[in-house]
Amino acid sequence: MTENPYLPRRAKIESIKQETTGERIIKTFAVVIEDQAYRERFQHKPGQCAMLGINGVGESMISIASSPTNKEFLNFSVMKLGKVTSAIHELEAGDLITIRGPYGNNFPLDEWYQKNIITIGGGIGQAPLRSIIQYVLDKKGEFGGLDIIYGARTTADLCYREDHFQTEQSVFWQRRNVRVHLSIDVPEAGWDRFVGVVPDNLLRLKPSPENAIAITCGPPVMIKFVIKNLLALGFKDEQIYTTLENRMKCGIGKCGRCNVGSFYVCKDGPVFSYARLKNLPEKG
Amino acid sequence: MKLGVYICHCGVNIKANVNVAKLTKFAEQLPRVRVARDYLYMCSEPGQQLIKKDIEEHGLDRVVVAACSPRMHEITFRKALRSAGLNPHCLEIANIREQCSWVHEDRMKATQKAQKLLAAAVSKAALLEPLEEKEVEVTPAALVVGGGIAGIQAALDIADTGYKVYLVEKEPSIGGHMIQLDKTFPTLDCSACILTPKMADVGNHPNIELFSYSEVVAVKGFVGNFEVTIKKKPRYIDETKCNACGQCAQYCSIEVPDSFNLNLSKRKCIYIPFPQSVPACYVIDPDHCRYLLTRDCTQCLEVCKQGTNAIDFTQKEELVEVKVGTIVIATGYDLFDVTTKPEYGYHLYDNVITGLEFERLSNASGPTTGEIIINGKKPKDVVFIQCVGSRDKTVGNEYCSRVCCMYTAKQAHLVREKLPQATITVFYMDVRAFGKGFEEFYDRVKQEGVKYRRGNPSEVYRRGDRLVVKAEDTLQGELVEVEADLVVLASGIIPNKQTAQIASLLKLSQSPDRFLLEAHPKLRPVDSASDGIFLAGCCQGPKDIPDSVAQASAAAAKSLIPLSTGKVIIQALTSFVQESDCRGCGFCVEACPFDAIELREVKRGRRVLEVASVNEVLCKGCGVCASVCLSGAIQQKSFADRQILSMVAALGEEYA
Amino acid sequence: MLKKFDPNIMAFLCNWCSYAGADLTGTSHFHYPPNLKAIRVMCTGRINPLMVAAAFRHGADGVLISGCHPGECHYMEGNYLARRKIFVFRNLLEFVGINPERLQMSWVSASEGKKFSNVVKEITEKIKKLGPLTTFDE
Amino acid sequence: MDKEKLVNEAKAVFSREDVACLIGYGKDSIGFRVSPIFIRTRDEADQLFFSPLCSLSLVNYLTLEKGVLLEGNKETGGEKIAIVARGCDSRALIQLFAERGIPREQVVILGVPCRGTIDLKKIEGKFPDARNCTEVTEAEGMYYIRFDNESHEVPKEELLADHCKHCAFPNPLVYDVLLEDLVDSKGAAYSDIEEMEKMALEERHEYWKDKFARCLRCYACRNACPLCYCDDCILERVSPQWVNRSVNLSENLMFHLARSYHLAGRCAGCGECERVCPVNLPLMLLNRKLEKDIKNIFEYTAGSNLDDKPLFASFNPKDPNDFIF
Amino acid sequence: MEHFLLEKNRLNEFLSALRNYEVFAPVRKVGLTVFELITNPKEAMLDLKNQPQSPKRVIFPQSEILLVFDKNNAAKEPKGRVGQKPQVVFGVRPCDARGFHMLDPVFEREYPDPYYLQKRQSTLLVGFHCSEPYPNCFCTSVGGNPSSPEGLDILLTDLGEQYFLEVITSKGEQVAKEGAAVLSSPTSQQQTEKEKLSGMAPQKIRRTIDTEGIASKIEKHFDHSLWRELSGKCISCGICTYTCPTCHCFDIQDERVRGRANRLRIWDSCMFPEYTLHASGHNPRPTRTERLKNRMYHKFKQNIDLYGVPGCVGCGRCITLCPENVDLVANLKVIKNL
Repeated sequence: MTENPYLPRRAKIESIKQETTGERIIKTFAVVIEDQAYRERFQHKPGQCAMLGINGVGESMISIASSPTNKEFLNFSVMKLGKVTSAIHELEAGDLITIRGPYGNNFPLDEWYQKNIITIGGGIGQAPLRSIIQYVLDKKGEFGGLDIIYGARTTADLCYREDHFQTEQSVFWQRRNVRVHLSIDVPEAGWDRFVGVVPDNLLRLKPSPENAIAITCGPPVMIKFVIKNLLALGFKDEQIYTTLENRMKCGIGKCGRCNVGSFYVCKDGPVFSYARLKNLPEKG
Repeated sequence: MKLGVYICHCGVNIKANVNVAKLTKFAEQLPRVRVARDYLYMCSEPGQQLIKKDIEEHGLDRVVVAACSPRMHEITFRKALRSAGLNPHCLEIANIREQCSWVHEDRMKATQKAQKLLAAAVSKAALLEPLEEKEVEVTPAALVVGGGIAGIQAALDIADTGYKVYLVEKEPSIGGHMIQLDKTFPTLDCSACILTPKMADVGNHPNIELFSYSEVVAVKGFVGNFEVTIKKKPRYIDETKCNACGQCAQYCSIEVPDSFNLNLSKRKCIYIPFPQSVPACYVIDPDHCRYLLTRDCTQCLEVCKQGTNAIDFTQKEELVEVKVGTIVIATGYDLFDVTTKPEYGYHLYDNVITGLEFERLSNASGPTTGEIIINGKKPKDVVFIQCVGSRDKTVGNEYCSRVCCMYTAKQAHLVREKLPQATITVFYMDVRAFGKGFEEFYDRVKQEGVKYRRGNPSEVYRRGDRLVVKAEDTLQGELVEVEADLVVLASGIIPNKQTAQIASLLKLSQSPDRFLLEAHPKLRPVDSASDGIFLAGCCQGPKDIPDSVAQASAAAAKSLIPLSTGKVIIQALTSFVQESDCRGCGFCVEACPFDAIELREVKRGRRVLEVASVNEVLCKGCGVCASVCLSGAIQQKSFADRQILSMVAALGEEYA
Repeated sequence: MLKKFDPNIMAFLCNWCSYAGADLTGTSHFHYPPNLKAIRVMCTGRINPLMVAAAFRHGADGVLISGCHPGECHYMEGNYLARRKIFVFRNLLEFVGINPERLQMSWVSASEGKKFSNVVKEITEKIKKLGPLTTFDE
Repeated sequence: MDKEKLVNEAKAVFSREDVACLIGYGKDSIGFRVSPIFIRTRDEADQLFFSPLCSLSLVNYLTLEKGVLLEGNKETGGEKIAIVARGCDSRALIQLFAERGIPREQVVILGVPCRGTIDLKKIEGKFPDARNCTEVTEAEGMYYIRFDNESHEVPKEELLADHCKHCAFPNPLVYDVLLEDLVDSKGAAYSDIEEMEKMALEERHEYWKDKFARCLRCYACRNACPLCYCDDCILERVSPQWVNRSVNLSENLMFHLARSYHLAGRCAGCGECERVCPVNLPLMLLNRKLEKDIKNIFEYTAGSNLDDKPLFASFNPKDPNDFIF
Repeated sequence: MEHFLLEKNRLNEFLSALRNYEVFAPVRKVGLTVFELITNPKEAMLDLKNQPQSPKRVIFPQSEILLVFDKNNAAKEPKGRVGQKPQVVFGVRPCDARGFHMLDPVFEREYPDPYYLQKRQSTLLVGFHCSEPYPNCFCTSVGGNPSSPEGLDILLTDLGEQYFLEVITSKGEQVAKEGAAVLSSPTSQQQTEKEKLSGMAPQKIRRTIDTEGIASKIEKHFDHSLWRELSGKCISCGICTYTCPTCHCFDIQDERVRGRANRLRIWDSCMFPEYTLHASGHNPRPTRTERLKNRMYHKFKQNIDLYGVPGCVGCGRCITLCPENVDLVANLKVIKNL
């Protein structure tokens, strides 16, 4: 008989980092799959997700926030929202969690050789982008420039703050055309970077569409305006990518609920080029 | 989430019947538990230290103590948590002593039960939320409602401590019923003589603002921050000018029954209730004054113009707002209406009088200057009937009025003193002489030749020019008829007729006897169920003078607590509303015994909806609201549905 | 071998009267069967009959709700409100064929330690006679 | 009922009041079926009709989707909803008004005195092949049924919906327009409940076990109920989880105990829960059992008086006490 | 495949002969016909007219344990899933048999679902030629036929005193072998009779809709205001989806009662608002309009995209059982005429 796709594997939480202290708390978990065979089989690509779970509580589909180039552990940034994510937030380093996956499609990195990458993220939406950012940084020779545009409501809501600040200030990365553009929605004392919503920051920065790929992820309304602005900046449909998020239960295209048009986000997504997305009847 | 579990041996109290070692092992494997320890006395200093150390070292988020009842040491352990930097409400106690080791003999079964109790506590603990105990500032002033002895005492005690007191009395003078009394039992001091100095103190006290001839008409707010509206009735006399010279009354041509003397005499239409009135200020009876009714008499006005010119017919009813932190209710009592017992003939015969009427009759300042004269004659045979309107189901008063036995004895004594030849008979059901010096006084009166006959008279009727009291003497077992020319009915005490009104004004409850209900009959006898409102004197139930004074001082002391600390702590176990779940049906508003919930408008999309909103200061944390909410929107902190359900689920599992 | 039926009884006790009364039972060392396990609530008025149903579903064979005597509620009327709800819910239980005796209510004051132990004994006996509640087994 | 009068009154409502939508009954295209229809303009009112086939209650549409209909008609700007309401519906409306589920002034009630309605399952069972132009009228205890050029007479008792048999409130208790003369009402009768009560406890247990085991938990009973209108039903929440998602006897029983308890002192007796049930659960027995007890013991009738305090937010010191130790 | 004849009065013997199987058949329970495991052939209710629920639940139960958690919360597959006795479902309507055909690719493709597939593979479907369709049947409009053997292993046709028994699959052949003792060969006359009945069957279907081009219409008019009108009556209950032979949506929940902790899958319904509700509170399908539209989209567009056929077998249950008369066929016609 074939393998039971619902059977999760145990993974150990190596470390936990609380990313945000705002209204919505986000923690990033570094986990390592216990079973060696499964660990080796678990080969993900940027953009993919996995089912994290706690036996007896439930499962939740979470984007993988680390790059496959990181062989030590997998990162998951989890926002405390429902029953399962709340329970995950209660866990401590050393605790066990369950995992199955990886699920879904991924960014077509092979097609992006030597292209300039622009990531445009908002809030927890930076999690799947972090996977590709780390990947591009690790394989810098394969890509052109990297512009990381990221914003949150307040500084307390910014994820991966230290990472971003470090990259921003690093002369090493500046020389290699890696730029970080952070923003917050409302002014705060001591913030000398952009204040305003992410789509506005994008318009201000005016990245060139030439030889570029723009990837955006964030709240639905942000994505909507980012795409609008990208098109206004001259990006073609095929140059724009986003990841969708729907409620999921099975992760394997059977339970039905995550469909967008005729696609299941869990298995046919979450990555959609705008060329594909714009033909879908529902847009979340 | 990291939990610590602490299991107490309580010497041998728990250990003897519960396998503590097994319980500790069991605790270790419960979900989220990081540390589980047992100790000889968890409540001891080293025991608490154990908990504190773990909180600091392991970074525990929640603590479960399995020990004695939370009613014993919840506060102790909360303090320990607080001192270790953990919110004191992150504590759950499993009661394995009072409700386990002490009540079960089978050690194995007791241990099994302890496991369940512990598992339930652990599962609830994981869901506990840190709670804040909020504080509100207190207005440093008190309101005392009622200017009888209780109100006077409470007002003086509070004012003497240095706080502002607003004293509201509905009559033109303070003094209450006590000022009407002659002598007091059992010591026979003159009532007015001991009261008037206190009344004068009230009048002169810099911290007391007296609102006589006034009523409280509205109370808003809550403990620490009440807003009170007082209605001042017009006296038609300027209080600041009147020097009580009395000229006006001499010129006033209208005479009306004197209510202070229970209508046994007359007074003028412009009057001072009694000579020692406080404030010492005249008042015009608006129901009879010719000027006010028909404007055809200005006698008093004219004479006063020549003096202090205090009369002011332009006075209007006035509403005054005051802010206070606490309220003492001392609205006193009314007398039982003896006409509801027609068999005693009060309404037919002039020589059937009430106890209070006797007081005026016997009082040197009364209508007869203290001589006991009825219908122009000194009575030869006097009969007292006790328990008129008390302990009487037929009139709906099952309670004992507590003062009638003794005031009857006192009055019998006064009759004996003033009419040495008279025969005196007292009809009684039981003589309740329970107070200090009471029994001795009762003995003395009996020895003075007062005849006590046990029996409840059935009828008082006229035979010739005399009255006959008919009763069954239940000791002798015979029907007796006693002739009398004065019958005194020891009318009982009933709640002030305005009690229901006061209760609804202040959201207080009444007990079945219609007196105001105290928060707890034993432990909180002067508190009302509403925080910051205290009860003194007969509004809470029949009392004699010393009891009223004692309760008044107690109420004053209680009401001084928030005033002197300057803040009140709002207990943390209040209800709270998850607004997005609330459908605004108002069931909780209707169910709340404390009117602590109101509906508030919020916008949801295009619609303006109402949602419930809890006033945490008024909320007492009973959780009644949460149980009537259909959408689960209103919950009680630390007793939320999910927390209670988690305990239910844990108690339902079987543990090895 | 048939296991002897040892009923699981859950109780909801109000903090001020019945929980205190149960504590007094302990301090007085009156014994009662260990089948009953108490959950403390501030007032019986807090209890939603659905908690009773939940107790049955989670394995209770019987449920006791105990509070202050009428007129003695710490919160003035919580026990009256509880009584009405529990009365209706008992009727509902009976109507769907669950013996209403499985849901008991008592008034136990803080001073009635003896009464509490008697109530527990009596309810335990009753539930033992009724046998396990199997309706919610599935 | 006289269709013309209904239509004219409905049109008059549109002329008189600021109505965004009128919810009434319309004939469905097939068989005996009647559908709720939503009339938005005066002219559409011609589609309205009323007959003994109108067994469904329309009141739940007032609160559906957070009262979406109440948001008014963006085109016409109307703010009120008009609704055709029978006796039981009017009770539901009173209860809704009392619970502030919807403001009275936002509803225009076209009251219909009701002689009882037909159980669709019964009439479809009798005439499964009826397709077109079905029409049912009532006279003297008989239903006169016409369809596909056939006509039949059936005694009323055979087709009457069960909950209508015991109806004590055939006349609307609240209305703005009364569409017909009031009809006689019989007063409450609970013979069915009393029968059930006579059964042995075990017998009743078996009866309900069999029933509840069939429940699909489709939530139609809840969704059709005019008084189940929480945006987010607590019985579907996961924290606290009163009822698990599993569909089995235990969870189904939890669900139905909770559902009927939540309707105690609130159920208007419209019978929707029972009518919509795809597995024929006699849910009105539960509702009516509670209604009966509450009426007899607490002298309380849901949806009869706007000013009544909620049943469980009030008490009488003399409430039954003899079941308590 | 082979044809047999089964005397009606020997049907019970035939069923009894299937002792190696667990036999599911329609039984009458509390006024309702449902498919259940029978122990006595006499329990079977062969009234095909009254099946408000399809036999879907025999293979895809409404609640099914996926995983069992032990004391240490380790996940295990439930016992008894492997090595089950083979099952026979007796009395299946041809439309419902096609329903399984619709479910198969969902559970087979990409991530094969062992729970469904094991049961599916060990279950044999014995169907009946449907001679008396429901008033709301429209199977012929969605590629079905009242006498279609599609999805069945054995098809019976009622000839009055006998059943004409057609073996459709090799699985069916096995059953025919086990019951061979009570089977005989049909005469050619009976063969003709059977064919005549099959030929007549489609005419008995009274509701029809030409589904040609519906998919593109749904897509084209996805944002049309008409959807709002179509969904006005809907009360968001789960009747249409729970009685549908092709609906397969499910929820996965961990439940813990009395120490028993399981991960279950439980039917879910796209008609419920919670179905797509994000934990954040955002709901991509917040109203009945989006949900009803999605259901029709799924059945008549997505299913065609994914599997080449509409995800509907025309059994008509969703129409018959809808308490508010939301009529799929009528709605399709509205869309079609846009």
